[in-house]
Amino acid sequence: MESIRKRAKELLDSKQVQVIIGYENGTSNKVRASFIKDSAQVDKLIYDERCTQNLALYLVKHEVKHLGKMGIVATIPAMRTINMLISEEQVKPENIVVLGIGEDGKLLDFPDLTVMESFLQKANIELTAKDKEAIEKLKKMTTQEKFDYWSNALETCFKCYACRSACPLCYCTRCAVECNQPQWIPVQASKNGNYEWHMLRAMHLSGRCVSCGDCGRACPLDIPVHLLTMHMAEESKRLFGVDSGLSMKMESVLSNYKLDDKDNFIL
Amino acid sequence: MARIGVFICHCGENISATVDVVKVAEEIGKLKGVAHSVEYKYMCSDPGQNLVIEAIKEKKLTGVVVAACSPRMHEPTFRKACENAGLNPFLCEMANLREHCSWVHERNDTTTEKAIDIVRTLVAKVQRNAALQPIKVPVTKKALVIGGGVAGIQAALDIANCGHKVILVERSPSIGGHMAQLSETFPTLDCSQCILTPRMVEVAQHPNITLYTYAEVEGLEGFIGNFKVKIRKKSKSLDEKLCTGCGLCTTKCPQKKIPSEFEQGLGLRRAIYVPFPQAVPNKPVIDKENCTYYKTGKCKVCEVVCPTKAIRFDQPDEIIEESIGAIVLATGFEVKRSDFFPEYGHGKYKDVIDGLQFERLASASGPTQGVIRRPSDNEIPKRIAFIACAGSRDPAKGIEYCSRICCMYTAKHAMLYKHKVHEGDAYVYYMDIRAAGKNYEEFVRRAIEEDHVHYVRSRVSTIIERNGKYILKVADTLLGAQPQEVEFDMVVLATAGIASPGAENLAQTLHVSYDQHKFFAEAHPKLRPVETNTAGIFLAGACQTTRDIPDSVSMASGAAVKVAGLFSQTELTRDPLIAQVNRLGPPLYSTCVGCFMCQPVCPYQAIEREEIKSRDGKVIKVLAKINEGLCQGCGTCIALCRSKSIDIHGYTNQQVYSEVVALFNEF
Amino acid sequence: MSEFEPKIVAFVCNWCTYAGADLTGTSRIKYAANVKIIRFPCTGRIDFMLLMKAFQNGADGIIVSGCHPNDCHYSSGNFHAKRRWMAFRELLDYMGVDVERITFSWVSAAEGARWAEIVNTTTEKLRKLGPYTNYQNLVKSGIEEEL
Amino acid sequence: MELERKLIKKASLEKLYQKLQANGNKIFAPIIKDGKTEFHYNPSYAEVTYDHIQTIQSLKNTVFPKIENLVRFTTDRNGTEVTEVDLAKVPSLVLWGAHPCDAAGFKALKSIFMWDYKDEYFNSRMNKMVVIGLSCYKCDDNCFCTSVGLNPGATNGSDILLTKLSTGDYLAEIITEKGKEIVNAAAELFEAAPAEAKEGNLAQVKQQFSHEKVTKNLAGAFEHPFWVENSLRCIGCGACAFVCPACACFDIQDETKGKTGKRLRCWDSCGFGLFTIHTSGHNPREVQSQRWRQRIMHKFSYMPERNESLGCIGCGRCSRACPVDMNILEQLIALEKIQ
Repeated sequence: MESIRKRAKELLDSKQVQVIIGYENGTSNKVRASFIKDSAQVDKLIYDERCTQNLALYLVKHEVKHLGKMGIVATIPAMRTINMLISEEQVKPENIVVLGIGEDGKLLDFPDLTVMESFLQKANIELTAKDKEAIEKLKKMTTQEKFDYWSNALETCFKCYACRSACPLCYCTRCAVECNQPQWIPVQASKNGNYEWHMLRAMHLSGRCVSCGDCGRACPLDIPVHLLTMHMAEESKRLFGVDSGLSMKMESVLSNYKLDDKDNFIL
Repeated sequence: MARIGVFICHCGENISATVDVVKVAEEIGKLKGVAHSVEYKYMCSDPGQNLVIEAIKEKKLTGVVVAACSPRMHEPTFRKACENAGLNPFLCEMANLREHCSWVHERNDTTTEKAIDIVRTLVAKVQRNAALQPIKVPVTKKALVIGGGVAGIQAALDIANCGHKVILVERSPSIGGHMAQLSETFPTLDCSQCILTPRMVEVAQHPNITLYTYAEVEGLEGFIGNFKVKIRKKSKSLDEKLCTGCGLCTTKCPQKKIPSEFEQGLGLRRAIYVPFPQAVPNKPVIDKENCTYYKTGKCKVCEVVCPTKAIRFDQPDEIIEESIGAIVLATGFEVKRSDFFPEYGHGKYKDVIDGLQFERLASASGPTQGVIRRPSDNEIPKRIAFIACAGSRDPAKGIEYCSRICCMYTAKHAMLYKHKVHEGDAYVYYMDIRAAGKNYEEFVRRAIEEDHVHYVRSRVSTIIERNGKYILKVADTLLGAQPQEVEFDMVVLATAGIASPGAENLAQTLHVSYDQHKFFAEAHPKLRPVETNTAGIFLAGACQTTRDIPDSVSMASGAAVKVAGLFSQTELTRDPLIAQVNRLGPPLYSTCVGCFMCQPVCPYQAIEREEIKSRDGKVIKVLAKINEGLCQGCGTCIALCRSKSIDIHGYTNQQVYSEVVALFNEF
Repeated sequence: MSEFEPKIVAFVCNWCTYAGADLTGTSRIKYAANVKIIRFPCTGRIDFMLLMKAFQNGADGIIVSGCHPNDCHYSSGNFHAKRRWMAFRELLDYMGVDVERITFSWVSAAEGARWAEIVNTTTEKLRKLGPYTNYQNLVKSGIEEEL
Repeated sequence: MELERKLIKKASLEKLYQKLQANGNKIFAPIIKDGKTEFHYNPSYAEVTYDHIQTIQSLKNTVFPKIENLVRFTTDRNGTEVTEVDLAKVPSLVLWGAHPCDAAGFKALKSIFMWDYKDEYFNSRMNKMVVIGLSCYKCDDNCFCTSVGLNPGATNGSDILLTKLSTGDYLAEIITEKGKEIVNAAAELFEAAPAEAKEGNLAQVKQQFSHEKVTKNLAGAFEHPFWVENSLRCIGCGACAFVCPACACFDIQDETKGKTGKRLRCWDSCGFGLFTIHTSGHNPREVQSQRWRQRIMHKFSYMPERNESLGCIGCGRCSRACPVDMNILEQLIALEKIQ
């Protein structure tokens, strides 16, 4: 915690960055994103096990971006997100400084982003046991059980799009779900409309999702939507051998191909 | 509201025998937006087309659906008719009632219902069609000819003589190709090199032709009229400007025992060599794999003896980039070697050779100065057998096709043998004799009747070597005779012609399609034999399938005319069925977020970056932009774009979506 | 009761499968009338959501077909499509969509007979699977209270 | 109507529930499912719970459903034919166990839907609904009803308000004619009012700011840096609006299939980036701070001014639902103090 504050102060005082995106104490024992622009305020910054939000989300937010160069407190999923955002040209590497947090919660020293890349190559990017188990359980179901599970789980969704808003890789100005010429996804937050919306979201994140789990955490109705995107992340590893966000030059899974991609269903 | 005209064709009875066309017209007439729905015997006939034209004018139609045959057949016809009536041709669609319905189903209600569904789908689509204007692109009037055999030479000369610049790329150190290896040519028996070498020299001296030998095409970008080609000019280890072609180096090189490719392995060459005396250009190259200096770092004899100090051991490969407008592919063919035939000794019998090797033996400039000698002991063979269809027309060998040239060159070989070895016996074992060409049949008859070549209709099942003789197991099938063993001194296999090695790779580099045997595929087997499916790339000679010299030359001239025709225009008109990234007013400018994940998807590098700048020149946003000259309209980027910011004319999201809905719902 | 006749839509590319289906016609090979073709320039153009739109609108089955690998008219559209289907099919399966109802195939312009065979086997399979009531029920259940 | 007080025994409460159900009413009551307390339609009485502080979702979908079919239409070459929906078919609904804040939420909605234009869809549903409220005996630090003029035992908005007494029985306050009808129809279940005052059985919610002061401050705060400063972490989702009992934004879209179609009214949120976008591409609320400002302004400045009602009932749902801790109470306390 102290090391984060110290590093933040250095960066702000030396004007290497104009804002530090970190965590602070929020209400009701919650933590939340903090935007420190003045080094006198660095003592607001905290880090503990409650700090799970993927702060890389704010790197593409208009008001934050316009504050200037950004220092960001980044957990492993956030670091992977940063690589994805650089690969997808949403963030310029020269505009950010990463205050990486290792698995042990300690500040990592990244003199530049290539060091972060090499750290990620070796970092533990496995899903949590809980998420893994949930996905395995779903995969074991019959088609009918899976269909019932998802259509029922998604029925309550009222399309507040918290999952989309919380996702740092859902940065489109106009999401496909808002496209009404043609109306790809039914407008209504009905079983069908919700089912197709979440299918669309999972597909658009396949090969891109960094499995931070923020979409699921953001859902006010506790729908486990993160199990969709996380499954697609696992599949892109299995099918195409790609873990997203490990370098600043990720080749997007769905816009590249290999001649020897192996399918077992095309006649 | 839309005013769509629907025209349902009986196609004589091709459609109406199975589909109740009257009912289709009636049901489609009930749809929203349909102003006119009729059926007619032959829509593609003049009166049929006039029906369309009249209706467009009278009923002020805003779109047309012609329900007839496949759009691949008559879409251009009806779009033209619409244009003649003053309707934008892209407001016309075709519903495929013949190939996809009447010809594949029985006459019943289901078939008629399917026909109605098909037409309804297209009616829904055409309501969302947009009037489009053709795209004009400039033409670079410079051609690339790949392959310097007789076809490539002919194509290059013809194009150059039309006044256009030509780049001729040849993989080996000299142009000439297989024809330069031949002794005499059928059916006239004139000397191959005598007729070819003047053409080779003409190429070298032609002011419009740039010749790159020892070079290969490595990459191709762009599209018809506007290609960019990358050529690798392999290092010859020689300063060609200084070299006078004196040939001293090629006589002093200590590496003497390298089998000569030109002599088909029957002769030897040095590590620094000119493939053959009449080579163009007549300057040596160093074969790095066999050169002592390149292998051990010591030698440099050639450098020492060179009077003009032209040797350059450290010369790198050169990459040349050229802008061109059209390409002629003339990469030729190869023949199967005798090692392909286990039954004929697997290439181990020295005196069982292939036809090209025989050409070298018969050639006055060949390793034996034109005397037919056995490679094993240099003896003149007294009895020689020629086996036709060695590999060809043999599904078991994976070569189902006829190689086309073997019957004729086998007759020629037998004749040449008889002319050179008067007392010798020549036997030809054949399946059929295919001598379909001007003076070809007469040529074969001459071999049989005047030169007394023995033609035996038989498949040779095996060849066994015994005491320096070769025993062929044969059976005269015309006489119905029992298999017998016949003894020969030498055997010549008319091995199958196959695609040039590397043809597949080149096809993939150039985005040209090819057939199962790796021969390049023509755009249409009858009507577009010298074109490929890739606009601006043409075919000449044996790269499309094996063919003889007159056919190769005619095809080359044909391809040259295609190129010259293309170059006769200053601008090309292209179909505007291409992709587009949307543009909006500020502050959004586009729904495109500039993730550029579409860029690697595009096979044509058509997706570019556009910087949106504020008045003071600051970049506000970077957006994807489609280069309309490069885009070929595959639409892969559209399906990939997450924010639905790209769309493609002719197959817009609105169009395909409405088709899916209309297929299941009446409107 | 008459046999169930599935409604099938085929999304095919213009250069190979559409032309292949044309050849089925010119060869007068008969096949089931259940399949209706929608033409695309390339399999690369086929949006994955279109498959869902087909189910939403009442399709019982879908055929997606294009050029064989290496034969794409645009050289790589089918490879991109293949990856897309590989990922999408996993997602569909994970969400409980009956992937058996979607036939993916490569049919060249020369494979007229093969097209007929693919249509017939797909139709036969879907006759056995029956109508896709699961998805239709999903589509129907919308507004809580219909007035 | 004069407020009437009665007693209903714990056991009678169940009978009342069953009676209402037997009379053909749809009942919307809180139950615990998958560890979460939410209102569901027609649960069995055994499932009904009274122990929750607050449900995640508000109860507004009873009168303002997340999807409302406004009209049906068919359109073909002969023109378009519109079929109105039959509002007479709206079923009678008993909202069972709504907290006083939720009950008050309907007043806020009414001030919008029945303001300059009388929305018949809303009105029909409102008229067919009886609210049987339940005072709060528990609260958490997100609750702030007392700061917006309500309290854990407020009767405003309920037809009958129940308060659990120390005996385990319930005080029933009959507030409206609708409430009285129910009591009259089940008179045998109600007894004379108890002596015990309800105040001792209510949760203690401390008043944390003066909403009048906030409203006053907001009038001059449109350009205040507060908005940008305090909304940097807002991610622009619609969670707050969709769980809010008083948020009434909607979007009307047509969904068609072939010849038939429906005109649908679906929930929308001013927090969404595209909420105010014009066809031209111009967006009057271009950035999130402007949208956050709109949310607060609408509830605490525009509504009091135009609709004579606050747009907030202090239930704290938005604060609980927000994925990034945009706590409305914290911000309102700060807004009371800004210059």
